[in-house]
Amino acid sequence: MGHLTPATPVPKVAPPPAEGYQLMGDLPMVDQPAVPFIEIETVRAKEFIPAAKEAFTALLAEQGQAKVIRPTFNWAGRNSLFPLHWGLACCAIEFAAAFSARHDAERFGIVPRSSPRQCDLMIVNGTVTWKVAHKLITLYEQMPEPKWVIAMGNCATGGGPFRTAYSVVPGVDKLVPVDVYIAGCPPRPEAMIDGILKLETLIRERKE
Amino acid sequence: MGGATLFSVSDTLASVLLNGLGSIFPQPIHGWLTNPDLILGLAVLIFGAILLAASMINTIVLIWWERKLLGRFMDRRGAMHVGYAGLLQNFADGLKLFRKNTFRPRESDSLGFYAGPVAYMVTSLIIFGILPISSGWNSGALPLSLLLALAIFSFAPLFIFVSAWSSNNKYSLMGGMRSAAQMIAYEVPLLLAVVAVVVVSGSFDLATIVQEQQNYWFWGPLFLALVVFVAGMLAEMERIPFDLPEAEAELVEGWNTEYGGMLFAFFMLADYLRALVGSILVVLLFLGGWTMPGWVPSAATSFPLAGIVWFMVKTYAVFGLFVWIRASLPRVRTDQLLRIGWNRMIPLSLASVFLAAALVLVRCLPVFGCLPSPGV
Amino acid sequence: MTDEATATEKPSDNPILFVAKPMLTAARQFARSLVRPSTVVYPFERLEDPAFRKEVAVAPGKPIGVGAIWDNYRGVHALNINTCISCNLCAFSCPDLCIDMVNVPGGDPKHPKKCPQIDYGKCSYCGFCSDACPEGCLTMTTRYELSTPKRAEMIYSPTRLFEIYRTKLPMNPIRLERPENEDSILLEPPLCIGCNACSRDCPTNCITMVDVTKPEFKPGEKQPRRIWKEPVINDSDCVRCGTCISVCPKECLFWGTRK
Amino acid sequence: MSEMWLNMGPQHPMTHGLWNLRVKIDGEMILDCDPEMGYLHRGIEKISEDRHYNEVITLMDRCCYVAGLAWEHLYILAAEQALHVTPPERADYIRAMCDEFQRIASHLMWYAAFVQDLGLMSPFLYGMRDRDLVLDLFQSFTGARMTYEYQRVGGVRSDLPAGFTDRARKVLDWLDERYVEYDRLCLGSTIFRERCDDLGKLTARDCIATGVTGPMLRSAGLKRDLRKDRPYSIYKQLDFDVAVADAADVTARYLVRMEEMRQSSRMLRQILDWLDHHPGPVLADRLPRWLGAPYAPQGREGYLLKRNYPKGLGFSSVEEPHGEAQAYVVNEGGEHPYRVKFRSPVFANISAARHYLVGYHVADIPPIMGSVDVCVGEVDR
Amino acid sequence: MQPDDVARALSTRLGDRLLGVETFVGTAGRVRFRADAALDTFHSVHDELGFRHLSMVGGIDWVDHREVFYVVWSDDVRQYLILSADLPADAAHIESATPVWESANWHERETWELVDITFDHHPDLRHLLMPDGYVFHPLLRSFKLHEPEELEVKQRSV
Repeated sequence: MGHLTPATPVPKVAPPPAEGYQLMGDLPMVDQPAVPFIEIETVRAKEFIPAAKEAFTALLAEQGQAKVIRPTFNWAGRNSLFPLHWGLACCAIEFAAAFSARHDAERFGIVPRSSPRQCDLMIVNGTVTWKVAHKLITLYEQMPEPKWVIAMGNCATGGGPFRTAYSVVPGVDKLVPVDVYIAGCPPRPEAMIDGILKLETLIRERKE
Repeated sequence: MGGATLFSVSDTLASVLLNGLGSIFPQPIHGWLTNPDLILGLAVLIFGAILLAASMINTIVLIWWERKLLGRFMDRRGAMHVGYAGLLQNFADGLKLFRKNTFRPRESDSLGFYAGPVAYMVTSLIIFGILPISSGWNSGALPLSLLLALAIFSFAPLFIFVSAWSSNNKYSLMGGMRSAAQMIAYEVPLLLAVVAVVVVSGSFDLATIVQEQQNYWFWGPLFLALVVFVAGMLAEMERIPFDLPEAEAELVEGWNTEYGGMLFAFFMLADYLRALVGSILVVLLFLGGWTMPGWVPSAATSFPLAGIVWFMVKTYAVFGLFVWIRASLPRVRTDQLLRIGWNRMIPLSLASVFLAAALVLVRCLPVFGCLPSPGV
Repeated sequence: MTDEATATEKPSDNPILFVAKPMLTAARQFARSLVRPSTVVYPFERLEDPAFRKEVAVAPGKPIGVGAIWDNYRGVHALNINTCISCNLCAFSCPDLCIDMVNVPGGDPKHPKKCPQIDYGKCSYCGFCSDACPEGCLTMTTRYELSTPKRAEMIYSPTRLFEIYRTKLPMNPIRLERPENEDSILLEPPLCIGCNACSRDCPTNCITMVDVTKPEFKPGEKQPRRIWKEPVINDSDCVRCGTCISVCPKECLFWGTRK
Repeated sequence: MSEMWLNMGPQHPMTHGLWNLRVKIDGEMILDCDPEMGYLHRGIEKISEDRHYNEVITLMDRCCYVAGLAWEHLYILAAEQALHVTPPERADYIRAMCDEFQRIASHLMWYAAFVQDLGLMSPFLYGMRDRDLVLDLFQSFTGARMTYEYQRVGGVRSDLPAGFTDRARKVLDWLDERYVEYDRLCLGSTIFRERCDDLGKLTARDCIATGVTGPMLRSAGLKRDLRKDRPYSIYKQLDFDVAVADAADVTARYLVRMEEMRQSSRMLRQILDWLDHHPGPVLADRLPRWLGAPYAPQGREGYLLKRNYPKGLGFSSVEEPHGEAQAYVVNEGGEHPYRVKFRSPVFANISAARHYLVGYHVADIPPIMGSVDVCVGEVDR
Repeated sequence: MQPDDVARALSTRLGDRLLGVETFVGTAGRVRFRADAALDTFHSVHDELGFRHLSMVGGIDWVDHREVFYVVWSDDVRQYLILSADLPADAAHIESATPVWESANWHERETWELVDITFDHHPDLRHLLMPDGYVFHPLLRSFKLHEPEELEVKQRSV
């Protein structure tokens, strides 16, 4: 096991003297209550746990993670992207067409799930209005980490032909961080698959 | 039961290991290590590990099999880019879900939320310790193994309901309620259909039932019971057309709406474990288990691997039937499901019991035997 | 009311068939797709590949490529910088305002050439720009893969569009004919000051400045300050872009029908 | 279980779009419902006022994204009336052909979505697969799969490519076989009949009171089809029957839509024959400059006003795949329409949700709403 | 049915509150009526003329006044009829058509929301397309569209 890094001591900041405070020498000294031994040991044990955890993580980070663990999980993550099954506008039809017999996105392990809890990819397929914006953010927050967002089509990218309208969010990247933009109005199913493949190359180089 | 069983293999393995280890040490420790109880315990552990690995791998391959089959039914290819023909796809899915963030909705009940999936998974796994896969699979001389298997099998909806209730979601709750209703409706005909098998074979022991089918498989004479059993099994496995608890169209994902990450993987895996158990039960009860027409029984016993392979081929074929049904039928509604269960399935299963009794009485079983037996 | 109903008769319930009919149909499909499913294995097989289309079109019972003609697919644009005349028509016909005319590097630094730069985050691929292009230098190709991790990369400069032009992708062959009774640009002579702006900025050089005779002025009469030249527009060369109208300082050019 | 309100949407597999169905349930029974729309309101009517007449077409494709060409036709008819333009006959035929192919494509999309709601998995794939063939046809003459931008005021953008009609006939032959297969998968299955019969009943009287049109109205036994009753374009010349059923339930709607696809095939064969034998121009030749050609040169502001272009009102109504769509275009002499107003059939069909949902089970919501064929784009506009 | 027939049938009940029936190509005519005669017009069009199907309600903002129009359809004559009334811009309100045609409900909600025409005695006049609390009426001519302002782009935190 590597060296144990001590837990960072919490610096004790003396309270700033209040306005008009005067030191008075004749105040009686108050005895500090003695801390029981067991309590001290408990504190030490409590400190040990995060320290050990950190050391263990550091060990993994130094040796195993870079070569084995991270590539493995990246491989798994990029080969089974579950997009959220929801349709916003026109692109949703092409999104559905990508799972049809001809294009068959399931070849790459892409299976749409209806519940955001089970998804790791949100494909924003259509125009996002201000009315639906907070629901989109909720859905995004309900997805567990690690998660990705694809802005599919021009409406999600920047509002598209409707960006001047009073009710449209000019691009979903104003609401959630976007990883890949797919241009097209709407993009062909092949273009959508191509976007997901591009996201997979991003995940392959992921360093986290 | 002669020949080498899997349990005897692991027993031998354990004794060799412990004897070898014990020979290093001086007497008192040597005595402790070569204690027969310890050997037996280790043997059980090894046996369990083998079972666990076998069932897990089989389940994952089963998912692959379903995806590929469904793909062809739907005029597409299914998973094909991860590994050879997509064989590694499900391993990637599992690893990814393992890596995902684990979380719990704030308003949910902590104990039920975590314990539900685990218990669901465990009860599905336990059944594998009972099922004889081949004549040489385990010693499994439990006289009531069939009843035990079915009893454990019917635990699951309870845990589904617990996890559905504790995840504090309206959709989950409705899924859980449906699941409970479905369990009650389909447990009875399922058991009655099994009674027909028991009447004919005269035993509750799965291994004995299979050996009874050495000459003729039961699906010919007990066709009615087979139909009832398959329908009930579909309902128990919660697959289309009886997949109401997770009906995707109206209840978002049913009772696992709020589950993600590893807990969701538990659910997924346990679902397919149950599908595997269901297929295995169909094979055991109606399709002759590991017996093969034209095979001398002693040959199968002495070479269990061939029996296992033959058994798995049958199991996967039965599962293919389930996939076929899934590909071509819509799902039924709750009240229709219950009506089918109470009004049609139970009379049918009762009829099958009477039929089986009549068959036994008139001793005309070999007439209906679908496969001629060389032995008799 | 429903005497001649065409769809009223429901197929009779056949309890014997029960669930067999749909299952048999699915099984037939299963057998058919065992030979070759309809799937186009996308990154490896592409529908825009004519050879592949021919292959799948003849596959039994799979008319995948029958309807598809890809020549006039509206994908990403290709721009031939050399023939572009900077007439601005594409930018003005764009309903989404995604085309900017930007300077192209090279050429005369004082009068840089302007060519369209397209923002594919806004473009709706309607093809109005390529329809409007009088020289046929802005066309649409069959390329549709435009995904990128950065929003800024979706803006295609003229040079980048020219690179697409040089890859020789199949391009949209549709050329719209101009309407016969097109309006011409007319001149209101008294307003003209002969400033040469229209002639200088005309992308097709179809405006020539000709001398007009200077009228006799009576002494004391206010003499207009102008150059004694007037534009003459060659209608057959004119692409009707309207640049002259927009640059005219005195608003003496206007649309109209030439008698 | 006591009564509770359940929010189905905006993200819900049943909705097929972006809307929220609030249902009040007691156990599994529906007591009340309240659809909540507007999650996809993009202000198309407002944006249209800032665009010139041909540029509005790009919005029409996105307004109803499963029936883009039908909506283009709708808008073009109103705009042509407001602008006093007549298209050549061949363009009219091509538009009618677009309409009918679009009806097939839209109904195939409906079929796919509807059976998926019922839990049928493979027909979803079959429907989408066969829809792709129709989209291929569209792509071959418009250049896009879903957003066509094909029709123009005074005609259509370009003529059909060579060999198009043969390809179209091949696809029609293929589809005719598939309709039989679809019926086998759905009507042939007892479970389907048990689920869909007597479900989501909406009588003809209720239909008229709530403004429901299209296949839902025809499934209630009312034989109303604008193509017969108020023949626009060239529908007078075509020979076809109106698909009607009288059960007014989900099965009846299924039957009507399937029959409509067959009738569309029948019409298309007639149209394709006509197109084979009558070449000609596809864009009116005497067009005001700003309308026919897609040019929009500089200095365009106030162009038509300066020339005293006659004002006008345009009203059109077409039988869109979902029902009767209407457009109202006000031309005040500018190059932008002064006001564009659309009537979406699905808008009325959803507003009647209380009539056909209350009293059924929660599990019935997906098939009933599936049989309504929701397209949120045109509801919210 | 011709515009004259419509005018004859309506004038008995409406009198001078009927401002005229214009020819409108493709429909039976365009009835112009005074806003205070709304319910009478709806009733007579629905009951006497037999236009039982309301297709569309819409509003137009002519800057000095507003116009509300209704499109109705009759299954007997198989024709459309357009009803239209002018309302003053500062007090644009008209009687709701919901007692006559139930389908007017959502159409009137939408018209109120977008063009700011209030429908009196409407059972449920609240927002339909825009979120609750939206105070503007976007389809008024005074409401201008513009290019969206630049908002901050969200970045991934890790």
